Amino acid sequence: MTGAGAYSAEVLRLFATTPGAGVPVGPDWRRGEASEPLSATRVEVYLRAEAGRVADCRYRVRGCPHTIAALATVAARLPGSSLADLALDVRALAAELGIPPEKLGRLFVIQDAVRAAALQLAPADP
Amino acid sequence: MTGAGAYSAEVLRLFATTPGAGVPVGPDWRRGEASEPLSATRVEVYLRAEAGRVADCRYRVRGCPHTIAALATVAARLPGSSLADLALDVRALAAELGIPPEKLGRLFVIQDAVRAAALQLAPADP
Amino acid sequence: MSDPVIYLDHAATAPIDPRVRAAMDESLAAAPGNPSSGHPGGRAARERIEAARAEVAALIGAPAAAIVFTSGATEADNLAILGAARANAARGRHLVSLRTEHRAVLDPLARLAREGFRVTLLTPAADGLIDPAALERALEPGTTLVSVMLVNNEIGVVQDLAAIAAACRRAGALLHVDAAQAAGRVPFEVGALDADLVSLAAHKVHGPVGVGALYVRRAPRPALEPLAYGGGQEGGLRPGTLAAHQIVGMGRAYALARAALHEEPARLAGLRDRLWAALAPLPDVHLNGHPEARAPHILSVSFGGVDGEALRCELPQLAVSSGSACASGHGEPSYVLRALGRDDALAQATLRFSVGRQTTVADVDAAAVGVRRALERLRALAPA
Amino acid sequence: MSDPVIYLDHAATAPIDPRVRAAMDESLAAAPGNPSSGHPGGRAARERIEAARAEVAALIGAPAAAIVFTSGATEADNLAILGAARANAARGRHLVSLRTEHRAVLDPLARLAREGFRVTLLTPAADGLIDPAALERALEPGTTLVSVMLVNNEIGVVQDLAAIAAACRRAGALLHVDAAQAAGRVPFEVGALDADLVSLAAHKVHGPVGVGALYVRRAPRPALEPLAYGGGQEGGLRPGTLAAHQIVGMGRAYALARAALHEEPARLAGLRDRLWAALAPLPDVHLNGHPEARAPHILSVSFGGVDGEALRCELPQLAVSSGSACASGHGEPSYVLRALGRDDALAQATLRFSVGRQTTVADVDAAAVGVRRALERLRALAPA
Ligand SMILES: Cc1ncc(COP(=O)(O)O)c(C=O)c1O
Ligand SMILES: Cc1ncc(COP(=O)(O)O)c(C=O)c1O
Repeated sequence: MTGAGAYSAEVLRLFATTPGAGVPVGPDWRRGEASEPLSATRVEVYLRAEAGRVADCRYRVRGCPHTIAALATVAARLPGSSLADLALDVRALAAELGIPPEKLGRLFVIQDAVRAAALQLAPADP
Repeated sequence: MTGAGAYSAEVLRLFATTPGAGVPVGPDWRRGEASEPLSATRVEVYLRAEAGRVADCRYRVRGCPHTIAALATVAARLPGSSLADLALDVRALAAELGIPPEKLGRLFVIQDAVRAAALQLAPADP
Repeated sequence: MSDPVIYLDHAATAPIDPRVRAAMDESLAAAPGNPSSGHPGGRAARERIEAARAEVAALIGAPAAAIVFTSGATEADNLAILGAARANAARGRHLVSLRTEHRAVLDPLARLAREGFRVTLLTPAADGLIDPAALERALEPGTTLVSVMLVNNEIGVVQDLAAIAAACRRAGALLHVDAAQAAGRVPFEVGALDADLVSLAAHKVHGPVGVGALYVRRAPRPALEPLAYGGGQEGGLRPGTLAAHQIVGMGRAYALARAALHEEPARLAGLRDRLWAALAPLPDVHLNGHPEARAPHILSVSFGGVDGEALRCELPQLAVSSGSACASGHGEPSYVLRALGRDDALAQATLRFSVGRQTTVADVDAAAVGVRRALERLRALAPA
Repeated sequence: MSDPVIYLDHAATAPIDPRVRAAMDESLAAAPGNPSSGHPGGRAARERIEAARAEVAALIGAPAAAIVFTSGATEADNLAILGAARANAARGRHLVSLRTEHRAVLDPLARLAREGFRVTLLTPAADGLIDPAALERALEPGTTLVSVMLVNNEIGVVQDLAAIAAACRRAGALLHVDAAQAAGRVPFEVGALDADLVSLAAHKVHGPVGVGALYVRRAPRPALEPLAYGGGQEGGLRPGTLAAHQIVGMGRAYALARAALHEEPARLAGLRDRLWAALAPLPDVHLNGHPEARAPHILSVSFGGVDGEALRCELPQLAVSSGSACASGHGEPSYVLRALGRDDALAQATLRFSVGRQTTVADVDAAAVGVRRALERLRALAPA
């Protein structure tokens, strides 16, 4: 029964604007997805790489405002990261956006989707 | 905790004016009294007789407004009654003044005091 | 949130009617007096309370003496259920109710189960209605109490209480009816309902929160154990200084509801139907509960393909309830919708729209537009 | 009764303060919302409730989280006594209290006695005070709960709760304190009081009837069984939609009482003493309760040689309570006064004068004149 009031202004802004959302077109993009059935959360991540680093990120998502805001944040920050080292600091992200501990699982869904996409770009360890 | 509102207008009038109350002076008066310890009700009745009938009645009372009103009513009505037949109709009086059944005992205190005074006037059956 | 809020959450609490508010304020401003006191202020408070009792009773066709004031429907439900079960424990220890009842019914039943009672909770059909024959089959010689709500607070379905009451009579079981959502919305009389105990709330029908009542049949009078003791008010069933202004508020709210009982429910049903007519054509939209046997003020709709929380967050101008949980995260999909077989994702993406006295056609039209836009945006954002 | 009424019955209910009334009306007029709802109206109601909780807590030096809102002191007393006794029944089944407690304490204790608990009711001294050593002697290894009120509602005596609390600690018993008459009249802090459970009422200190609170110590937290179930409000201890306007009223009343806590009790004590000074010289007039250990707002006086009902009837312009019964006749002399050894006749002819915020010197002077005249007339009417 909780509405917008339980979210921070930043979460609301990201939820309302969803920067980076959408399905990219072009041959270089790779797609990863993950989901969590209980909350019916579904995350789809598209990555493009240049020189072993993330060059760009797009996404689609069905999830709660926290999940959407977290994903938008991740998408904005990923460019520049090394494909070989794509660990998200899920707890830091939760703290930053005021995401309650009960929802940490949804951030791991984001992480899984990002990893799945990254795997397509850097198929195996050298 | 009940105040004046539980009494009828007639009871309140009699309580406020207590017609006939007081201690009479004169040699012909006879006194009777009765009491009821639980409610600390005390009734003192003074009667004067002429030709075997009540000529006049006075009283003093410590009791609730219902008792006081009933006694004032009795005092006003007694004159003219035959000393030989002084039965009060306690139930009719209670109904007339709206006295609750729980208080009937107090009306019998009045009856007892009247009888005690009457006994002094007409000491024994012939 | 700078837009004016469209309040479609009357089933949670209906805004107090200004006339009720005025009556309460007048009562608060009156000469002081504890209704148990004998002086004029006390007597006046008692008179106001008795006038309100008569008004509450009138709405449901009950004698005034059958109305016991409580602090709300929750307390009325508890007094009925804990009270009747415990007082009749020597006769039997089996209780029957539905999985779709309000927590104020289910939780005291769960408590009684811990006290050694046997509780049978029946699952209604997917449309929310219990088959009276199925209920009758659940009754046993030791069944002392059956509790079935008249109007379900989440989906608005109206149970067939005449048939249920008849079954209870045949089995010798008491019948408790939670009518918190029904009073003033669905005309009913306790005589025809043939219930022994009926719970009422003031604030669901534009009265104040914090006051309700339990109707207790006079003859035969069900044995009831009070929840609390002291003071002797309300025939010993409900102690504590009576809150005259609250009771006056309930009385006024019920009087207003009664005065409007022949037009207002139809008007509310019209608003509800108009809203549904606007939503039904959208893709993947599902009405919850029986399409006809329903109270006029509640419309519960599940939306496929979107997250419920995101949907509500996308509709900040819309004050509605959801079949589900909240940003705090420990919400679970509504147990009512799950009992009716809705899957978790749909149950979680459910909105309960509930209309009331101030609701206008413009309100429901704006709500429909808002929901349509929200669905479009969120579905566009979601993976295919 | 055409004379203006002199209201000296604040211990029965204290007229609502206009500022409290305004705050309640404002809350009622606010955007609607069930405090459990997530939309802005619901959140605003929740915020108002939490602000009020902090104000109630502040008056008694408690953390806000220790306050559980109830429908009044009666419910708080029942929740404390039934709740603590039942929840701790495995540890022991012996309870201790006083014969002079309020019915909202004695009646739940009587109920527990019927459930198999052993209840020891101690008789205070004739001045109304219990000797803490006598209380300590009554405690046994199986004593789980002691209930002693801070201020007696009939005679105003203030018990030595520090010593009583110490005795409870030594015996490992929980201490419940009914502070319905104390809050806002006698400064106290729950920390110093060292009580586990404290009952509070709003309407005794110019707040609304129908709302109260139970302070529940946080650490160690006493085990409590709720009276009712469902909804989960108030930490599961007290279910039901929270009545924001009522709670706001209580919060405001407690805030006002706190703001005045350093002058108002002294002013009230001055009025009480002035009244007593006017009555004491009259013949056969008896102060009830200890002459010093007393709350500032209550003065209980027994009048010899008159009937109590007649005395009150003679004083229609005076709104007071009596230690006794009523025109309906089934009244009995106050059990409190009888426990203290007053004979029936005196107990029956007792007036409880209780002053409050609006009471003036002129009020108590007029009351004293009225009483003197009434005594004169009734005594003149009585047999010698
Ligand atoms: C069907 C039903 N029963 C009981 C209640 C409880 O009402 P309250 O919380 O006001 O006591 C409600 C409302 O929440 C309800 O809808
Ligand atoms: C000491 C005491 N306890 C409890 C109560 C009960 O308060 P309420 O009837 O408002 O619940 C009162 C007032 O009547 C009281 O004076």
